[in-house]
Amino acid sequence: MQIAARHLDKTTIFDISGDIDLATSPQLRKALLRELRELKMPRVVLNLGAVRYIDSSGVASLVEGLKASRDVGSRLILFGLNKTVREVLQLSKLVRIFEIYENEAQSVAP
Amino acid sequence: MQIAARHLDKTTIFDISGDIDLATSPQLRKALLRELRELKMPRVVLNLGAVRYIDSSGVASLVEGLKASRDVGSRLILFGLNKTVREVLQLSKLVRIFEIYENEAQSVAP
Amino acid sequence: MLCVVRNAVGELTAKLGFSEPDCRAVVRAVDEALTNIIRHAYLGEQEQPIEASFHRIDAPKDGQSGDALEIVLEDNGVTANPEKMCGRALEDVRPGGLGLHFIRECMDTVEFSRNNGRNQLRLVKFLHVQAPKKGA
Amino acid sequence: MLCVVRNAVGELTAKLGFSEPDCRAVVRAVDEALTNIIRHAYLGEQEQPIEASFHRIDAPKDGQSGDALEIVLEDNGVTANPEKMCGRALEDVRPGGLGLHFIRECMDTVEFSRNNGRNQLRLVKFLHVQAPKKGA
Ligand SMILES: Nc1ncnc2c1ncn2[C@@H]1O[C@H](COP(=O)(O)OP(=O)(O)O)[C@@H](O)[C@H]1O
Ligand SMILES: Nc1ncnc2c1ncn2[C@@H]1O[C@H](COP(=O)(O)OP(=O)(O)O)[C@@H](O)[C@H]1O
Repeated sequence: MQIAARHLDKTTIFDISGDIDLATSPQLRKALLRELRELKMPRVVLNLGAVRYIDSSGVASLVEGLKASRDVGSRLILFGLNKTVREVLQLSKLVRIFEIYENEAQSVAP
Repeated sequence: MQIAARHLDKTTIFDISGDIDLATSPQLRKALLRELRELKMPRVVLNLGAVRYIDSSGVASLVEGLKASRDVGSRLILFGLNKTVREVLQLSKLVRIFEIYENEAQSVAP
Repeated sequence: MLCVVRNAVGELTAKLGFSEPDCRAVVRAVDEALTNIIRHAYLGEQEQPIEASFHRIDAPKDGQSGDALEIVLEDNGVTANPEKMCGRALEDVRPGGLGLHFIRECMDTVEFSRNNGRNQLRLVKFLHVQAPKKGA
Repeated sequence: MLCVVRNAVGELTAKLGFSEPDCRAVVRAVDEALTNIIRHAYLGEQEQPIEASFHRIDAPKDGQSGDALEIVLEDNGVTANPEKMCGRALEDVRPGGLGLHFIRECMDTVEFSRNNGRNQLRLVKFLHVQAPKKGA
Protein backbone atom coordinates (compact mmCIF):
# COMPACT_ATOMS: atom_id res chain seq x y z
CA MET A 1 0.00 0.00 0.00
CA GLN A 2 1.11 3.55 -0.77
CA ILE A 3 -0.44 6.69 0.66
CA ALA A 4 0.24 10.05 -1.00
CA ALA A 5 -1.19 13.20 0.58
CA ARG A 6 -2.40 16.31 -1.23
CA HIS A 7 -3.58 19.43 0.56
CA LEU A 8 -6.33 21.80 -0.48
CA ASP A 9 -7.83 24.53 1.62
CA LYS A 10 -9.06 22.79 4.81
CA THR A 11 -9.01 19.45 3.06
CA THR A 12 -6.49 16.63 2.90
CA ILE A 13 -6.76 14.14 0.07
CA PHE A 14 -5.07 10.78 0.50
CA ASP A 15 -4.46 8.89 -2.74
CA ILE A 16 -4.22 5.29 -1.64
CA SER A 17 -3.00 2.47 -3.85
CA GLY A 18 -2.23 -1.20 -3.50
CA ASP A 19 -3.38 -3.61 -0.82
CA ILE A 20 -4.71 -2.62 2.58
CA ASP A 21 -4.21 -5.69 4.76
CA LEU A 22 -2.82 -6.95 8.05
CA ALA A 23 0.63 -5.56 7.23
CA THR A 24 -0.39 -2.16 5.89
CA SER A 25 -3.62 -1.13 7.62
CA PRO A 26 -1.78 0.22 10.71
CA GLN A 27 -0.15 2.78 8.40
CA LEU A 28 -3.55 3.88 7.07
CA ARG A 29 -4.92 4.08 10.61
CA LYS A 30 -2.02 6.23 11.73
CA ALA A 31 -2.34 8.60 8.77
CA LEU A 32 -6.07 9.04 9.37
CA LEU A 33 -5.80 9.58 13.12
CA ARG A 34 -2.96 12.07 12.72
CA GLU A 35 -4.89 14.11 10.18
CA LEU A 36 -8.11 14.07 12.18
CA ARG A 37 -7.19 13.95 15.86
CA GLU A 38 -3.88 15.79 15.85
CA LEU A 39 -4.15 18.20 12.94
CA LYS A 40 -7.93 18.56 13.24
CA MET A 41 -8.27 18.81 9.47
CA PRO A 42 -11.91 19.70 8.76
CA ARG A 43 -12.16 17.34 5.78
CA VAL A 44 -10.20 14.21 4.94
CA VAL A 45 -10.89 12.63 1.56
CA LEU A 46 -9.73 9.13 0.66
CA ASN A 47 -9.23 8.34 -3.01
CA LEU A 48 -9.59 4.55 -3.06
CA GLY A 49 -9.53 4.25 -6.86
CA ALA A 50 -6.21 2.40 -6.94
CA VAL A 51 -6.91 0.09 -3.99
CA ARG A 52 -6.67 -3.49 -5.18
CA TYR A 53 -7.63 -5.22 -1.96
CA ILE A 54 -8.88 -4.25 1.47
CA ASP A 55 -9.32 -6.69 4.33
CA SER A 56 -11.26 -6.45 7.58
CA SER A 57 -8.39 -4.73 9.35
CA GLY A 58 -8.46 -2.08 6.61
CA VAL A 59 -12.18 -1.62 7.14
CA ALA A 60 -11.52 -1.38 10.88
CA SER A 61 -9.06 1.45 10.19
CA LEU A 62 -11.67 3.28 8.14
CA VAL A 63 -14.18 2.88 10.99
CA GLU A 64 -11.64 4.26 13.44
CA GLY A 65 -11.09 7.20 11.12
CA LEU A 66 -14.84 7.74 10.93
CA LYS A 67 -15.17 7.72 14.73
CA ALA A 68 -12.29 10.17 15.04
CA SER A 69 -13.86 12.47 12.45
CA ARG A 70 -17.13 12.48 14.41
CA ASP A 71 -15.29 13.16 17.68
CA VAL A 72 -13.54 16.23 16.28
CA GLY A 73 -16.43 17.38 14.08
CA SER A 74 -14.61 16.76 10.77
CA ARG A 75 -15.76 14.92 7.67
CA LEU A 76 -14.23 11.68 6.37
CA ILE A 77 -15.13 11.14 2.71
CA LEU A 78 -14.46 8.16 0.44
CA PHE A 79 -14.46 8.14 -3.35
CA GLY A 80 -13.32 5.94 -6.22
CA LEU A 81 -14.70 2.73 -4.73
CA ASN A 82 -14.09 -0.17 -7.09
CA LYS A 83 -15.90 -3.50 -6.97
CA THR A 84 -13.65 -5.05 -4.33
CA VAL A 85 -13.86 -2.11 -1.96
CA ARG A 86 -17.62 -1.80 -2.47
CA GLU A 87 -18.13 -5.51 -1.77
CA VAL A 88 -16.22 -5.30 1.48
CA LEU A 89 -18.16 -2.29 2.73
CA GLN A 90 -21.34 -4.11 1.78
CA LEU A 91 -20.23 -7.24 3.65
CA SER A 92 -19.52 -5.03 6.66
CA LYS A 93 -22.91 -3.30 6.31
CA LEU A 94 -20.98 -0.05 6.36
CA VAL A 95 -21.88 1.42 2.98
CA ARG A 96 -24.55 3.68 4.43
CA ILE A 97 -22.46 4.86 7.35
CA PHE A 98 -19.66 6.42 5.31
CA GLU A 99 -19.95 9.57 3.23
CA ILE A 100 -19.21 8.20 -0.23
CA TYR A 101 -19.00 10.06 -3.56
CA GLU A 102 -18.45 9.07 -7.14
CA ASN A 103 -15.45 11.28 -7.84
CA GLU A 104 -13.01 13.81 -6.51
CA ALA A 105 -14.92 16.88 -7.70
CA GLN A 106 -17.94 15.89 -5.59
CA SER A 107 -15.73 14.97 -2.65
CA VAL A 108 -13.99 18.33 -2.44
CA ALA A 109 -17.01 20.47 -3.37
CA PRO A 110 -17.43 23.37 -0.94
CA MET B 1 8.32 -30.09 10.46
CA GLN B 2 8.54 -32.54 13.34
CA ILE B 3 11.65 -34.38 14.51
CA ALA B 4 11.33 -37.42 16.77
CA ALA B 5 14.48 -39.12 18.06
CA ARG B 6 15.01 -42.81 18.72
CA HIS B 7 18.17 -44.24 20.19
CA LEU B 8 19.81 -47.57 19.41
CA ASP B 9 23.23 -48.65 20.50
CA LYS B 10 25.62 -45.95 19.20
CA THR B 11 23.00 -44.77 16.73
CA THR B 12 20.42 -42.00 16.79
CA ILE B 13 17.51 -42.22 14.38
CA PHE B 14 15.62 -39.04 13.61
CA ASP B 15 12.15 -39.56 12.17
CA ILE B 16 11.45 -36.34 10.31
CA SER B 17 8.07 -35.37 8.96
CA GLY B 18 6.49 -32.36 7.29
CA ASP B 19 8.19 -29.50 5.48
CA ILE B 20 11.84 -28.56 5.88
CA ASP B 21 12.01 -24.93 4.77
CA LEU B 22 13.21 -21.46 5.71
CA ALA B 23 11.25 -21.56 8.98
CA THR B 24 12.11 -25.09 10.09
CA SER B 25 15.56 -25.95 8.71
CA PRO B 26 17.38 -24.20 11.61
CA GLN B 27 15.74 -26.75 13.92
CA LEU B 28 17.04 -29.65 11.82
CA ARG B 29 20.49 -28.08 11.68
CA LYS B 30 20.58 -27.71 15.46
CA ALA B 31 19.44 -31.28 16.08
CA LEU B 32 22.10 -32.66 13.70
CA LEU B 33 24.96 -30.54 15.07
CA ARG B 34 24.07 -31.37 18.67
CA GLU B 35 24.00 -35.10 17.98
CA LEU B 36 27.24 -35.06 15.99
CA ARG B 37 29.42 -32.28 17.39
CA GLU B 38 28.32 -32.26 21.02
CA LEU B 39 27.23 -35.82 21.71
CA LYS B 40 29.66 -37.34 19.18
CA MET B 41 27.12 -39.99 18.28
CA PRO B 42 28.93 -42.48 16.00
CA ARG B 43 25.94 -42.85 13.66
CA VAL B 44 23.05 -40.52 12.94
CA VAL B 45 20.29 -41.85 10.70
CA LEU B 46 17.65 -39.61 9.15
CA ASN B 47 14.33 -41.20 8.22
CA LEU B 48 13.03 -38.83 5.55
CA GLY B 49 10.06 -40.99 4.57
CA ALA B 50 7.48 -38.50 5.85
CA VAL B 51 9.18 -35.37 4.52
CA ARG B 52 6.78 -33.61 2.18
CA TYR B 53 9.04 -30.79 1.07
CA ILE B 54 12.65 -29.77 1.50
CA ASP B 55 14.09 -26.50 0.24
CA SER B 56 17.65 -25.36 -0.35
CA SER B 57 18.08 -24.28 3.27
CA GLY B 58 17.09 -27.82 4.29
CA VAL B 59 19.67 -29.25 1.93
CA ALA B 60 22.20 -26.79 3.40
CA SER B 61 21.43 -28.18 6.87
CA LEU B 62 22.03 -31.71 5.64
CA VAL B 63 25.35 -30.62 4.12
CA GLU B 64 26.34 -29.03 7.43
CA GLY B 65 25.45 -32.25 9.20
CA LEU B 66 27.55 -34.20 6.71
CA LYS B 67 30.55 -31.91 7.29
CA ALA B 68 30.14 -32.23 11.04
CA SER B 69 29.96 -36.03 10.76
CA ARG B 70 33.20 -36.07 8.78
CA ASP B 71 34.90 -33.77 11.28
CA VAL B 72 34.09 -36.02 14.22
CA GLY B 73 34.46 -39.30 12.32
CA SER B 74 30.77 -40.28 12.56
CA ARG B 75 28.37 -41.43 9.84
CA LEU B 76 25.34 -39.49 8.66
CA ILE B 77 22.90 -41.76 6.86
CA LEU B 78 19.69 -40.94 4.98
CA PHE B 79 16.86 -43.30 4.13
CA GLY B 80 13.26 -43.19 2.97
CA LEU B 81 13.89 -40.63 0.23
CA ASN B 82 10.69 -39.93 -1.65
CA LYS B 83 10.47 -38.31 -5.10
CA THR B 84 10.62 -34.74 -3.81
CA VAL B 85 13.64 -35.30 -1.60
CA ARG B 86 15.41 -37.28 -4.30
CA GLU B 87 14.79 -34.54 -6.88
CA VAL B 88 16.26 -31.90 -4.63
CA LEU B 89 19.39 -33.88 -3.90
CA GLN B 90 19.73 -34.50 -7.63
CA LEU B 91 19.31 -30.78 -8.36
CA SER B 92 22.03 -30.09 -5.79
CA LYS B 93 24.25 -32.80 -7.30
CA LEU B 94 24.49 -34.20 -3.79
CA VAL B 95 23.03 -37.67 -4.27
CA ARG B 96 26.42 -39.31 -4.51
CA ILE B 97 27.92 -37.47 -1.58
CA PHE B 98 25.50 -38.71 1.05
CA GLU B 99 25.30 -42.25 2.39
CA ILE B 100 21.79 -43.22 1.32
CA TYR B 101 19.91 -46.48 1.92
CA GLU B 102 16.57 -47.87 0.93
CA ASN B 103 15.26 -48.64 4.39
CA GLU B 104 15.90 -48.57 8.11
CA ALA B 105 17.24 -52.12 8.36
CA GLN B 106 20.06 -51.29 5.95
CA SER B 107 20.70 -47.96 7.66
CA VAL B 108 21.21 -49.42 11.12
CA ALA B 109 22.98 -52.62 10.03
CA PRO B 110 26.16 -53.19 12.08
CA MET C 1 3.34 -12.96 1.82
CA LEU C 2 -0.44 -12.67 2.28
CA CYS C 3 -0.42 -10.85 -1.04
CA VAL C 4 1.28 -13.79 -2.71
CA VAL C 5 -1.32 -16.16 -1.24
CA ARG C 6 -4.16 -13.91 -2.41
CA ASN C 7 -2.86 -13.81 -5.96
CA ALA C 8 -2.17 -17.53 -6.11
CA VAL C 9 -5.63 -18.36 -4.73
CA GLY C 10 -7.22 -15.82 -7.05
CA GLU C 11 -5.59 -17.44 -10.05
CA LEU C 12 -6.48 -20.93 -8.82
CA THR C 13 -10.15 -20.12 -8.29
CA ALA C 14 -10.39 -18.42 -11.69
CA LYS C 15 -8.83 -21.52 -13.23
CA LEU C 16 -11.35 -23.74 -11.43
CA GLY C 17 -14.14 -21.79 -13.10
CA PHE C 18 -15.50 -19.68 -10.23
CA SER C 19 -17.20 -16.42 -11.18
CA GLU C 20 -15.27 -13.22 -10.50
CA PRO C 21 -17.22 -12.33 -7.33
CA ASP C 22 -16.81 -15.93 -6.10
CA CYS C 23 -13.07 -15.79 -6.77
CA ARG C 24 -12.88 -12.61 -4.71
CA ALA C 25 -14.96 -14.25 -1.97
CA VAL C 26 -12.65 -17.26 -1.68
CA VAL C 27 -9.55 -15.04 -1.73
CA ARG C 28 -11.10 -12.89 0.99
CA ALA C 29 -12.01 -15.86 3.18
CA VAL C 30 -8.54 -17.39 2.93
CA ASP C 31 -6.88 -14.03 3.59
CA GLU C 32 -9.04 -13.31 6.65
CA ALA C 33 -8.56 -16.84 7.96
CA LEU C 34 -4.77 -16.57 7.66
CA THR C 35 -4.84 -13.13 9.26
CA ASN C 36 -6.81 -14.55 12.18
CA ILE C 37 -4.40 -17.45 12.59
CA ILE C 38 -1.43 -15.07 12.68
CA ARG C 39 -3.13 -12.61 15.03
CA HIS C 40 -5.05 -14.89 17.36
CA ALA C 41 -3.56 -18.38 17.20
CA TYR C 42 0.06 -17.20 16.92
CA LEU C 43 -0.41 -13.92 18.83
CA GLY C 44 1.08 -11.87 16.00
CA GLU C 45 4.06 -14.02 15.12
CA GLN C 46 4.43 -14.33 11.37
CA GLU C 47 6.97 -17.11 11.16
CA GLN C 48 4.87 -19.89 12.62
CA PRO C 49 3.84 -22.82 10.43
CA ILE C 50 0.45 -22.74 8.73
CA GLU C 51 -0.54 -25.66 6.56
CA ALA C 52 -3.01 -25.33 3.75
CA SER C 53 -4.56 -27.76 1.36
CA PHE C 54 -6.75 -27.02 -1.62
CA HIS C 55 -8.91 -29.77 -3.07
CA ARG C 56 -11.66 -30.08 -5.60
CA ILE C 57 -14.30 -32.23 -3.91
CA ASP C 58 -17.81 -33.57 -4.37
CA ALA C 59 -19.81 -32.41 -1.39
CA PRO C 60 -23.46 -32.90 -0.50
CA LYS C 61 -25.55 -29.89 -1.42
CA ASP C 62 -29.32 -29.49 -1.24
CA GLY C 63 -29.74 -33.24 -1.09
CA GLN C 64 -27.61 -33.65 -4.21
CA SER C 65 -23.88 -33.66 -4.69
CA GLY C 66 -22.08 -30.54 -5.79
CA ASP C 67 -18.68 -29.70 -7.22
CA ALA C 68 -16.76 -27.65 -4.67
CA LEU C 69 -13.39 -26.30 -3.60
CA GLU C 70 -12.33 -27.43 -0.13
CA ILE C 71 -9.64 -25.48 1.68
CA VAL C 72 -8.20 -26.72 4.97
CA LEU C 73 -5.94 -24.49 7.07
CA GLU C 74 -4.12 -25.89 10.08
CA ASP C 75 -2.00 -24.28 12.77
CA ASN C 76 -0.28 -25.29 16.01
CA GLY C 77 -1.25 -22.11 17.83
CA VAL C 78 -3.23 -21.49 20.98
CA THR C 79 -6.59 -23.19 21.24
CA ALA C 80 -9.37 -21.03 19.86
CA ASN C 81 -12.04 -20.08 22.38
CA PRO C 82 -15.31 -21.20 20.80
CA GLU C 83 -17.25 -18.48 22.61
CA LYS C 84 -15.24 -15.79 20.88
CA MET C 85 -15.40 -17.47 17.51
CA CYS C 86 -18.83 -16.18 16.74
CA GLY C 87 -18.11 -12.81 15.21
CA ARG C 88 -20.30 -9.96 16.38
CA ALA C 89 -23.46 -8.04 15.61
CA LEU C 90 -22.73 -5.65 12.77
CA GLU C 91 -25.22 -3.06 13.99
CA ASP C 92 -22.62 -2.08 16.54
CA VAL C 93 -20.36 0.15 14.42
CA ARG C 94 -16.87 -0.22 15.81
CA PRO C 95 -13.51 -1.29 14.47
CA GLY C 96 -12.61 -4.99 14.48
CA GLY C 97 -14.57 -8.17 14.75
CA LEU C 98 -15.36 -8.39 11.03
CA GLY C 99 -13.04 -11.18 9.95
CA LEU C 100 -15.13 -14.18 10.97
CA HIS C 101 -18.21 -12.50 9.58
CA PHE C 102 -16.48 -12.07 6.20
CA ILE C 103 -15.35 -15.69 6.21
CA ARG C 104 -18.88 -16.94 6.92
CA GLU C 105 -20.42 -14.69 4.26
CA CYS C 106 -17.87 -15.65 1.65
CA MET C 107 -17.91 -19.43 2.01
CA ASP C 108 -20.63 -22.08 1.97
CA THR C 109 -19.17 -24.13 4.82
CA VAL C 110 -16.97 -22.92 7.67
CA GLU C 111 -15.91 -25.47 10.31
CA PHE C 112 -13.45 -25.03 13.14
CA SER C 113 -12.07 -28.07 14.95
CA ARG C 114 -9.15 -29.03 17.11
CA ASN C 115 -7.33 -32.37 16.81
CA ASN C 116 -3.99 -33.54 18.19
CA GLY C 117 -3.06 -30.10 19.41
CA ARG C 118 -3.78 -28.45 16.07
CA ASN C 119 -6.50 -26.01 15.06
CA GLN C 120 -8.20 -26.86 11.82
CA LEU C 121 -10.37 -24.58 9.72
CA ARG C 122 -12.27 -26.18 6.87
CA LEU C 123 -13.74 -23.92 4.20
CA VAL C 124 -15.90 -25.08 1.31
CA LYS C 125 -17.16 -23.10 -1.68
CA PHE C 126 -19.48 -24.62 -4.24
CA LEU C 127 -18.82 -24.08 -7.90
CA HIS C 128 -22.03 -22.85 -9.39
CA VAL C 129 -21.85 -24.51 -12.73
CA GLN C 130 -24.52 -23.11 -15.01
CA ALA C 131 -27.14 -25.67 -15.85
CA PRO C 132 -27.12 -26.41 -19.56
CA LYS C 133 -29.94 -24.59 -21.32
CA LYS C 134 -32.62 -26.91 -22.58
CA GLY C 135 -34.14 -26.32 -25.97
CA ALA C 136 -34.00 -22.50 -25.91
CA MET D 1 2.91 -18.96 5.16
CA LEU D 2 5.43 -20.31 2.62
CA CYS D 3 3.65 -23.62 3.08
CA VAL D 4 0.34 -22.03 2.11
CA VAL D 5 1.93 -20.53 -0.99
CA ARG D 6 3.47 -23.88 -1.94
CA ASN D 7 0.17 -25.68 -1.67
CA ALA D 8 -1.76 -23.01 -3.55
CA VAL D 9 0.82 -22.91 -6.35
CA GLY D 10 0.94 -26.73 -6.42
CA GLU D 11 -2.80 -26.88 -6.88
CA LEU D 12 -2.75 -24.09 -9.48
CA THR D 13 -0.04 -25.73 -11.60
CA ALA D 14 -1.80 -29.11 -11.43
CA LYS D 15 -4.97 -27.40 -12.55
CA LEU D 16 -3.12 -25.76 -15.45
CA GLY D 17 -2.10 -29.19 -16.66
CA PHE D 18 1.58 -29.33 -15.72
CA SER D 19 3.07 -32.78 -15.14
CA GLU D 20 3.76 -33.75 -11.53
CA PRO D 21 7.53 -33.11 -11.74
CA ASP D 22 6.83 -29.76 -13.43
CA CYS D 23 4.35 -28.81 -10.70
CA ARG D 24 7.01 -29.59 -8.11
CA ALA D 25 9.54 -27.57 -10.11
CA VAL D 26 7.35 -24.46 -10.22
CA VAL D 27 6.49 -24.79 -6.52
CA ARG D 28 10.17 -25.13 -5.71
CA ALA D 29 11.16 -22.10 -7.80
CA VAL D 30 8.50 -19.88 -6.24
CA ASP D 31 9.38 -21.08 -2.74
CA GLU D 32 13.11 -20.48 -3.24
CA ALA D 33 12.47 -17.09 -4.82
CA LEU D 34 10.29 -15.99 -1.90
CA THR D 35 12.85 -17.32 0.57
CA ASN D 36 15.55 -15.28 -1.17
CA ILE D 37 13.42 -12.14 -1.11
CA ILE D 38 12.78 -12.53 2.63
CA ARG D 39 16.42 -13.37 3.42
CA HIS D 40 18.31 -11.12 1.04
CA ALA D 41 16.04 -8.28 -0.09
CA TYR D 42 14.31 -7.85 3.29
CA LEU D 43 17.25 -9.05 5.44
CA GLY D 44 15.13 -11.62 7.23
CA GLU D 45 12.03 -9.57 7.90
CA GLN D 46 8.90 -11.57 7.18
CA GLU D 47 6.31 -8.84 7.27
CA GLN D 48 7.45 -6.88 4.25
CA PRO D 49 5.26 -6.70 1.16
CA ILE D 50 5.86 -9.13 -1.67
CA GLU D 51 3.66 -8.92 -4.72
CA ALA D 52 3.04 -11.88 -6.95
CA SER D 53 1.16 -12.35 -10.16
CA PHE D 54 0.41 -15.58 -11.97
CA HIS D 55 -0.56 -15.48 -15.63
CA ARG D 56 -1.07 -17.93 -18.41
CA ILE D 57 0.80 -16.44 -21.38
CA ASP D 58 1.83 -17.19 -24.94
CA ALA D 59 5.59 -16.87 -25.05
CA PRO D 60 8.04 -17.40 -27.92
CA LYS D 61 9.65 -20.82 -27.76
CA ASP D 62 11.98 -22.47 -30.30
CA GLY D 63 10.87 -20.00 -32.94
CA GLN D 64 7.21 -20.85 -32.27
CA SER D 65 4.85 -19.69 -29.61
CA GLY D 66 4.26 -21.78 -26.51
CA ASP D 67 1.69 -21.93 -23.77
CA ALA D 68 3.32 -20.95 -20.49
CA LEU D 69 2.82 -19.87 -16.89
CA GLU D 70 4.40 -16.52 -16.07
CA ILE D 71 5.04 -15.64 -12.43
CA VAL D 72 6.22 -12.19 -11.45
CA LEU D 73 7.42 -11.48 -7.89
CA GLU D 74 8.13 -7.93 -6.78
CA ASP D 75 9.60 -6.50 -3.60
CA ASN D 76 10.69 -3.11 -2.25
CA GLY D 77 13.80 -4.50 -0.58
CA VAL D 78 17.46 -3.69 -0.98
CA THR D 79 18.84 -3.68 -4.51
CA ALA D 80 20.15 -7.06 -5.51
CA ASN D 81 23.85 -7.16 -6.33
CA PRO D 82 24.01 -8.66 -9.85
CA GLU D 83 27.45 -10.12 -9.19
CA LYS D 84 26.13 -12.22 -6.36
CA MET D 85 23.03 -13.28 -8.26
CA CYS D 86 24.82 -15.98 -10.17
CA GLY D 87 24.60 -18.92 -7.81
CA ARG D 88 27.77 -20.95 -7.39
CA ALA D 89 29.65 -23.96 -8.72
CA LEU D 90 28.06 -27.07 -7.27
CA GLU D 91 31.32 -29.01 -7.21
CA ASP D 92 32.18 -27.06 -4.12
CA VAL D 93 30.22 -29.01 -1.47
CA ARG D 94 29.22 -26.54 1.21
CA PRO D 95 25.98 -25.35 2.75
CA GLY D 96 24.11 -22.50 1.08
CA GLY D 97 24.13 -20.97 -2.36
CA LEU D 98 21.71 -23.46 -3.88
CA GLY D 99 18.56 -21.39 -4.16
CA LEU D 100 19.31 -19.53 -7.40
CA HIS D 101 20.59 -22.72 -8.94
CA PHE D 102 17.30 -24.47 -8.10
CA ILE D 103 15.29 -21.60 -9.53
CA ARG D 104 17.26 -21.67 -12.80
CA GLU D 105 16.99 -25.45 -13.11
CA CYS D 106 13.29 -25.47 -12.36
CA MET D 107 12.12 -22.70 -14.71
CA ASP D 108 12.54 -22.01 -18.42
CA THR D 109 13.08 -18.26 -18.01
CA VAL D 110 14.48 -16.42 -14.98
CA GLU D 111 14.87 -12.64 -15.23
CA PHE D 112 15.83 -10.18 -12.52
CA SER D 113 15.24 -6.48 -13.02
CA ARG D 114 14.89 -3.33 -10.98
CA ASN D 115 12.38 -0.58 -11.80
CA ASN D 116 11.16 2.37 -9.76
CA GLY D 117 12.88 1.18 -6.62
CA ARG D 118 11.43 -2.31 -6.84
CA ASN D 119 13.10 -5.63 -7.54
CA GLN D 120 11.28 -7.77 -10.05
CA LEU D 121 11.77 -11.46 -10.68
CA ARG D 122 10.07 -12.93 -13.72
CA LEU D 123 9.74 -16.70 -13.97
CA VAL D 124 8.31 -18.57 -16.94
CA LYS D 125 7.55 -22.28 -17.27
CA PHE D 126 6.29 -23.77 -20.51
CA LEU D 127 3.42 -26.20 -20.47
CA HIS D 128 4.52 -29.19 -22.45
CA VAL D 129 1.30 -30.15 -24.07
CA GLN D 130 1.57 -33.54 -25.66
CA ALA D 131 1.40 -33.38 -29.42
CA PRO D 132 -1.68 -35.18 -30.66
CA LYS D 133 -0.79 -38.62 -32.01
CA LYS D 134 -1.17 -38.87 -35.75
CA GLY D 135 -2.68 -41.97 -37.25
CA ALA D 136 -1.22 -44.51 -34.78
N1 LIG E 1 -7.81 -18.58 14.16
C1 LIG E 1 -8.23 -18.17 15.36
N2 LIG E 1 -7.70 -18.66 16.49
C2 LIG E 1 -8.11 -18.24 17.70
N3 LIG E 1 -9.08 -17.33 17.90
C3 LIG E 1 -9.66 -16.79 16.81
C4 LIG E 1 -9.28 -17.16 15.50
N4 LIG E 1 -10.04 -16.47 14.63
C5 LIG E 1 -10.85 -15.70 15.36
N5 LIG E 1 -10.64 -15.86 16.70
C6 LIG E 1 -11.37 -15.20 17.80
O1 LIG E 1 -12.58 -14.68 17.27
C7 LIG E 1 -12.66 -13.26 17.47
C8 LIG E 1 -13.37 -12.60 16.31
O2 LIG E 1 -12.54 -12.67 15.15
P1 LIG E 1 -12.76 -11.68 13.92
O3 LIG E 1 -14.21 -11.70 13.57
O4 LIG E 1 -11.83 -12.09 12.83
O5 LIG E 1 -12.44 -10.25 14.45
P2 LIG E 1 -11.07 -9.64 15.02
O6 LIG E 1 -9.98 -10.53 14.52
O7 LIG E 1 -11.03 -8.25 14.44
O8 LIG E 1 -11.22 -9.66 16.52
C9 LIG E 1 -11.24 -12.81 17.65
O9 LIG E 1 -11.12 -11.63 18.41
C10 LIG E 1 -10.61 -14.02 18.37
O10 LIG E 1 -10.85 -13.98 19.75
N1 LIG F 1 15.98 -11.70 -4.03
C1 LIG F 1 17.29 -11.40 -3.83
N2 LIG F 1 17.65 -10.12 -3.50
C2 LIG F 1 18.93 -9.81 -3.28
N3 LIG F 1 19.96 -10.69 -3.38
C3 LIG F 1 19.69 -11.96 -3.71
C4 LIG F 1 18.33 -12.39 -3.95
N4 LIG F 1 18.38 -13.70 -4.26
C5 LIG F 1 19.66 -14.07 -4.20
N5 LIG F 1 20.47 -13.03 -3.87
C6 LIG F 1 21.96 -13.07 -3.75
O1 LIG F 1 22.42 -14.21 -4.45
C7 LIG F 1 23.16 -15.07 -3.56
C8 LIG F 1 22.93 -16.53 -3.92
O2 LIG F 1 21.58 -16.87 -3.60
P1 LIG F 1 21.18 -18.40 -3.41
O3 LIG F 1 21.68 -19.17 -4.58
O4 LIG F 1 19.71 -18.46 -3.20
O5 LIG F 1 21.95 -18.92 -2.15
P2 LIG F 1 21.87 -18.44 -0.62
O6 LIG F 1 20.56 -17.73 -0.48
O7 LIG F 1 21.94 -19.70 0.16
O8 LIG F 1 23.06 -17.54 -0.42
C9 LIG F 1 22.70 -14.71 -2.16
O9 LIG F 1 23.65 -14.98 -1.17
C10 LIG F 1 22.42 -13.20 -2.32
O10 LIG F 1 23.61 -12.45 -2.17
